[in-house]
Amino acid sequence: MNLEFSDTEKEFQKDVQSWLSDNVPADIQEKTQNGEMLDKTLQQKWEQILGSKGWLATTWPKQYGGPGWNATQRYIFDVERAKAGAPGTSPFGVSMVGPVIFNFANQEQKDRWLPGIVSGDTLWCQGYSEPNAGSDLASLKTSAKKEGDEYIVNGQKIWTTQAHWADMIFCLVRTDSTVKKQQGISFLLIDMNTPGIEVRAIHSIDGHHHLNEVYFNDVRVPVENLVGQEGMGWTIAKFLLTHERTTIAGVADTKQEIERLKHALKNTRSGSGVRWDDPQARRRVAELEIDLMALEYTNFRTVASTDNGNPLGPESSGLKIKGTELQQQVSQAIVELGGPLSLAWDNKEAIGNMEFNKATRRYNFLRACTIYGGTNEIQKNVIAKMLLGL
Amino acid sequence: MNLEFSDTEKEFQKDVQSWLSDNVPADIQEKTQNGEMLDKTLQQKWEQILGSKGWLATTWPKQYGGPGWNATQRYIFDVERAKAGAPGTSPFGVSMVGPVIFNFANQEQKDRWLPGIVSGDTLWCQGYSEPNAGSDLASLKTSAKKEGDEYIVNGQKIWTTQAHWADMIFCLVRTDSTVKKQQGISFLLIDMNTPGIEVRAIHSIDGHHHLNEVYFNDVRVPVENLVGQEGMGWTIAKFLLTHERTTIAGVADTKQEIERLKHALKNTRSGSGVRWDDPQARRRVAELEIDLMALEYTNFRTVASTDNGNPLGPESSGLKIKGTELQQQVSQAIVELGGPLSLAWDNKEAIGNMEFNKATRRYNFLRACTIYGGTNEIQKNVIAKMLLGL
Amino acid sequence: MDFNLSSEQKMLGDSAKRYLSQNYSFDIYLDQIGSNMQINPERWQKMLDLGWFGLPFSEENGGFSGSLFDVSLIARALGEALSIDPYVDNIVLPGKLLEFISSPTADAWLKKLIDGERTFSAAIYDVDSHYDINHTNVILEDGVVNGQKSFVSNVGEVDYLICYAREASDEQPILFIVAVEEEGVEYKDCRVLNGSRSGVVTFNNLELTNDKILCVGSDATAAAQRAIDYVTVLECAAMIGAATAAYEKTLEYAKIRKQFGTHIGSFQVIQHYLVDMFVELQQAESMLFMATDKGAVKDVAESQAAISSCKAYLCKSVVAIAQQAIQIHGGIGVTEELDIGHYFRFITHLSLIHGDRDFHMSRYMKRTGLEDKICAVNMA
Amino acid sequence: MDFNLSSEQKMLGDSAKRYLSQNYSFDIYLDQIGSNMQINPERWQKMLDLGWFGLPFSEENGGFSGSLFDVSLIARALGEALSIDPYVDNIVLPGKLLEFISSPTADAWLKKLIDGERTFSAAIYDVDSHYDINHTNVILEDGVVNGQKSFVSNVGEVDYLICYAREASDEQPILFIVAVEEEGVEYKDCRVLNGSRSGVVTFNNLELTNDKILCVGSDATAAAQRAIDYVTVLECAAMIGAATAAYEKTLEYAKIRKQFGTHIGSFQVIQHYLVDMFVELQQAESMLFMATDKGAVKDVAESQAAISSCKAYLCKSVVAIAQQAIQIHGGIGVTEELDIGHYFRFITHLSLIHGDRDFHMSRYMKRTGLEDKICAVNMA
Repeated sequence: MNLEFSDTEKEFQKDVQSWLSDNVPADIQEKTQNGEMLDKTLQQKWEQILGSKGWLATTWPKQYGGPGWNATQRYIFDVERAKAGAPGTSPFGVSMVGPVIFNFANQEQKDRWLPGIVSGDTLWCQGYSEPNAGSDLASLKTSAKKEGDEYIVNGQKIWTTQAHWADMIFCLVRTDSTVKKQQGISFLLIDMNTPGIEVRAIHSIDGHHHLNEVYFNDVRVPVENLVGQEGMGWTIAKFLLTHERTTIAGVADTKQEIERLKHALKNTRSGSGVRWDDPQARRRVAELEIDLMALEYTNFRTVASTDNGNPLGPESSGLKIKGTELQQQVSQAIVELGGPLSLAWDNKEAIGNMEFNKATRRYNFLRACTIYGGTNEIQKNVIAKMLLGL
Repeated sequence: MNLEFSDTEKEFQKDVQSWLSDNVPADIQEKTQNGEMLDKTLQQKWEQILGSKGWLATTWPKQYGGPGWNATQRYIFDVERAKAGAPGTSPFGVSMVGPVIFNFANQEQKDRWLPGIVSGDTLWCQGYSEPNAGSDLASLKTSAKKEGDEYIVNGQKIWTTQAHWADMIFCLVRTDSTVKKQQGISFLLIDMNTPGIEVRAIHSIDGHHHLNEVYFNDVRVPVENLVGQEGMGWTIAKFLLTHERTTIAGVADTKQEIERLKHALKNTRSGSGVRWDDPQARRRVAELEIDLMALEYTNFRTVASTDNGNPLGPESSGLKIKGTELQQQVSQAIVELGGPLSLAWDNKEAIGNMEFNKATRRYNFLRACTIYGGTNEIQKNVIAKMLLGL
Repeated sequence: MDFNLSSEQKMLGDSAKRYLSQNYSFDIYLDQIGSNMQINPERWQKMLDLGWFGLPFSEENGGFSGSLFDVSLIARALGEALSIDPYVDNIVLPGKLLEFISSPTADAWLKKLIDGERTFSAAIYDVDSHYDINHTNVILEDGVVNGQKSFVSNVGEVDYLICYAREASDEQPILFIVAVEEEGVEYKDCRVLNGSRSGVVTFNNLELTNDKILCVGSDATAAAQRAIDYVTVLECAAMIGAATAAYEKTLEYAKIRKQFGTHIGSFQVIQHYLVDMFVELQQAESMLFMATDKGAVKDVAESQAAISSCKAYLCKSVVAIAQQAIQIHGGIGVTEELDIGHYFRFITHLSLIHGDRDFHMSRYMKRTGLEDKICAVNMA
Repeated sequence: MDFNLSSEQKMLGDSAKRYLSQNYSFDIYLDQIGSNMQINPERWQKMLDLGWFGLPFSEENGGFSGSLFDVSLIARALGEALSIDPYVDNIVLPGKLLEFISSPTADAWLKKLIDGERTFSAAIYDVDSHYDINHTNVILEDGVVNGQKSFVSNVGEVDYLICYAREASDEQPILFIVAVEEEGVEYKDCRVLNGSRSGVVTFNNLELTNDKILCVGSDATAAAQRAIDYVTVLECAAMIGAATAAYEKTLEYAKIRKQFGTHIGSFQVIQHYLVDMFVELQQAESMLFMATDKGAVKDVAESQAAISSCKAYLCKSVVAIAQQAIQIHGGIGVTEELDIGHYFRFITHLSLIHGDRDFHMSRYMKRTGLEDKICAVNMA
């Protein structure tokens, strides 16, 4: 047992800190620290800055343009990134379709798609869920019919985050409806500019536009955009679900949120004192800090076992559940401890304290985090079956 | 809406208070207030005192020896009884087999069994659960085979509270194994002194003997001890489950427990002050008080609708769930707020404070309250089906 | 005890529901939260016609002497319909302030309110009051008012403000009334969580003639406190109304939404979630009954303990119901196109005005002796 | 970082488990809780032979310089086996007291402890200390001690007590050692929650020669505090061990117990209960790893924050796991004949000694600046 960072890791940490302090644009930093959402321009600007440094596709092997970091380094980078007031990056290219491409695609496909992801130039989105296939993903109906050297895609995807920003979408489509439902699914890359694609906005309860419906009406996709073979879609989807992601627990950003809460409590006048004077508020902060510590050390275990080349231990199975619950709890605490200041919704100037003013949108947004990527209930079903043998 | 007690009810309350202050024996009061368990002699003594006053079978109609109280009066009595440091009464005769007898039995049976219950002279126990029929009661296997004018009973009951005290047991037995499992069940009254009955103690984790296994080995029961017809057992069991019981939430005793906790906090030295000085302790008391208030007013709604002759409203469905959860929470709070004083188990003299010393046994005992009478999980299944239509 | 509604109360509740089903809808709500207009003249007139403006006030003042429970039926129906028409904020709160001030001047203003002649908003809190109404830096000195009030409901749409301030000389609290259009009064506003608008009002050398001062000293504090306590119960009623709707819609959804080839309501975990919501809703409703009753008693400690215990309870349980309603809906629950997410915002909003859980827990403790110190010397 | 055990640590853990599986059982436990004998000579000797007595102590003192994590492996194995052999209470706690006093006299006593020549118990708390070790009314005045200590583990079976008291003259804390058989020492004991025995010791004009005084002043407090902090981590390890066993037994039971014609583990609600327990156990275990590491650092604020956060977390999560283990077992879970209920008592016991959740939450806050006041004057 050795729970300290090594000297090399501490050195790495300093390098990251120093680079971040020079390279996070002020406008991006300000919005992130206030808990505001970035628009496409700013989000992509930040990803391209990381891309040109070679720090965007942090999980990728060097041969594909990754920095060659281990899980500890990625964790350190993530914590420092959050501390520096820099936003997270979109997972769809870097964490999802990228690994699929370098694990399942042919050389031509790799050459064609990977560089745009590594540089941050190509934005991706994920076409999985459908109106009647949410938790029950395998029931999806969007069809891809082969005609010559094209697939003709018809159907509808929903909950497609950033579809309105994306250049490309990776889709699960049904290429064969005569076999068992999991077996007829394929994995297809589709250019969002192809005729027949329509994107309709869904507004989230934080008042922002993150999500979309994507309609496919006789959309013609070249067969060379199929990854792997027909029918391999479900295998690829499962691969992605178990693909190592040491940031799934959201430790870095939750840590930053708690710091933000403490900062807000200390800097918000209340009567003749400040909100920090309220002992119940501080006790609540303490409880969140300790809950975070449990999550953080569980995450460390996952990070360490990844770096030691071990398979993921059982401790990692609950990271998404506990991580999302804690994100919600922290966010709820900020809103509730802000009291009336948290009621603000679209004020330009601070009412009392901008951190509290902005907290409510995030609180609303985060109701989704126990739902997307497989609801926490589905996660529990899977753990019960896979790990507990029930 | 009128949430006050009427003048008549307040008058009644005074009468009850006055009678209790004269009639609760000191030894019983002391043990009850310390949270200690009564032995059979003391428990029966108290029930006989109530019996001779006519206040034991409080839910019964006057014609069978009940006091003719309405639900509000019963509620008032129960609160005052707990306040006076008097114990609750055993439910098996009064609340269970009694109503079964006066609803389903013939005149001869009524004449034979009811007087002993009303007076507190006959002690009953309940033979429902079996080793492989816990939550799934209908799977019970104990058989009663008719031979002439007797049933020959064979099998085993378990979790039989007070079987070691009881004169009589009422049993669900299988009289027909050829029909659907609910249909072959009958309701039989059995004298505990019949040869072939063996009672084995089960010790509970509070260190006391409440529960038993009861073995039946060719036990001969006269056919006149069958209530209703053969095969009516399941109907009778369901009748009992839905039988009005306005004390199921345990409000009166939980209220008293919270008072006991406050008393203990105020009277236990801690450093240079008392435990009451701890603001977290008082906040916890406040939370429990408010939770109790919600339960109490929900109970009032049930009491009032009973007295108005209405069927039980939906609000009553959760009384057992919330009531037992709160009993456990209050008990856990006492143990935890007592700190090291709650570790005591068999001390005769007080260590710091006897109320805290005795709290742990009750805490242990009360782990059972979300299990017996149908686990809270079963309760939720039933509500989901019956009330929510799921 | 009797928890049954009288026939008048049943009529009142039914008529409120009927009015809302005919005159309000989720589409109207969506328009309303997108606009700057919260006081819709047509619906305002209908509420006036229904007698709602007079209901909370005594007959001597031209009202209908409705009980707190009666008025709670309106608030509950509004909550159930997800209506943010500011009946509580712009009728009941300023009206109760005026009624509790209880002076000929205040009564005259109240009459205008009840008759719908003039509209009002209450300016009670400073930006740094948190929930302590006693704290204000709006100061009257030499006949001139300076300072800033925050959280003033729909200030851009009302004629008058009733404002809580204090005198420079002796720190005495005062309540004064002023026209929004008056010189020396400036405001800006923004949209808040439930979709309504909240203003920050700045007094910049506002000249205050004596006839504008409605009340001075502890009477002013008492009037403000009583008015806030009164509307706190109504907010609890609105929370229950909203939670009832959210629960029922979720139950309905669980019966029709299919996943894995079956209704999600057939999964045991979802069943237990729904039972928990249902049982919790019953408990919360019991607390509301308690608060509408005990919240109206004369004894201040008793009424405040009742109201605070109810609000504290609901801030936990009803908020949890709203969260669970979203979770069971899944993706659709976090979109603006479905009402469930809006019920969640509506409930969250109510949980944060006029005292949150911590504030009311603490006030409950103060009013019930749970803050009283023990004299250790007395111990054996 | 590396959470892997070294090969020595694996050996240590495995040997502890092997020893316990061969020498301890639920039946032995049941005998032990029914008897007055908690220190079983045969097992005591075996633990000595295994090197456990020396493990926590430095080589200079004749020990094996095991790390806090090493010792936690023993405590965890004991917890998993439901063993109440008082290794932590009667070896580690008094031993660490002596080691942290760090004087030739104390070292000499420690040697006797490590060699198994003499047995000890620590008398740290008064009946009204709650968890504040600084509070004591055991007073040394004119060479004579009077007063009463409580919660002294297995006092009836040990040779010596190490006692925390204070001097009458200058209120200075002291640690002294005294033979239980000495004149002026009386005790009575009772069974406590985990089945072991706890004593109340009364000093009645006990004459105390100077050689019995081990330590005076802030050093005495520091030694006592450090020893308690050390064993607090071991208790956390024992809680994790016990919770692991309770969880695993419950999972096993859910797979074989049939109701309604199927294993109860096939019900979704039971599945989610078990997943919650499992996930929570992983989190709690992570906190233990953290505390065994950070709890051993020099910086007192840092180590106490680490230890307190771990204990506070476990007092909530591990207790909940134990409660749920009973609930899933149903009736059989609340009987003395099955081990599940005993694991629950064992865990509850540990949650209440040397600081409960509130105590450790509060100490965590003190050590991490969450109690520091803000100077409002600094605000813009």
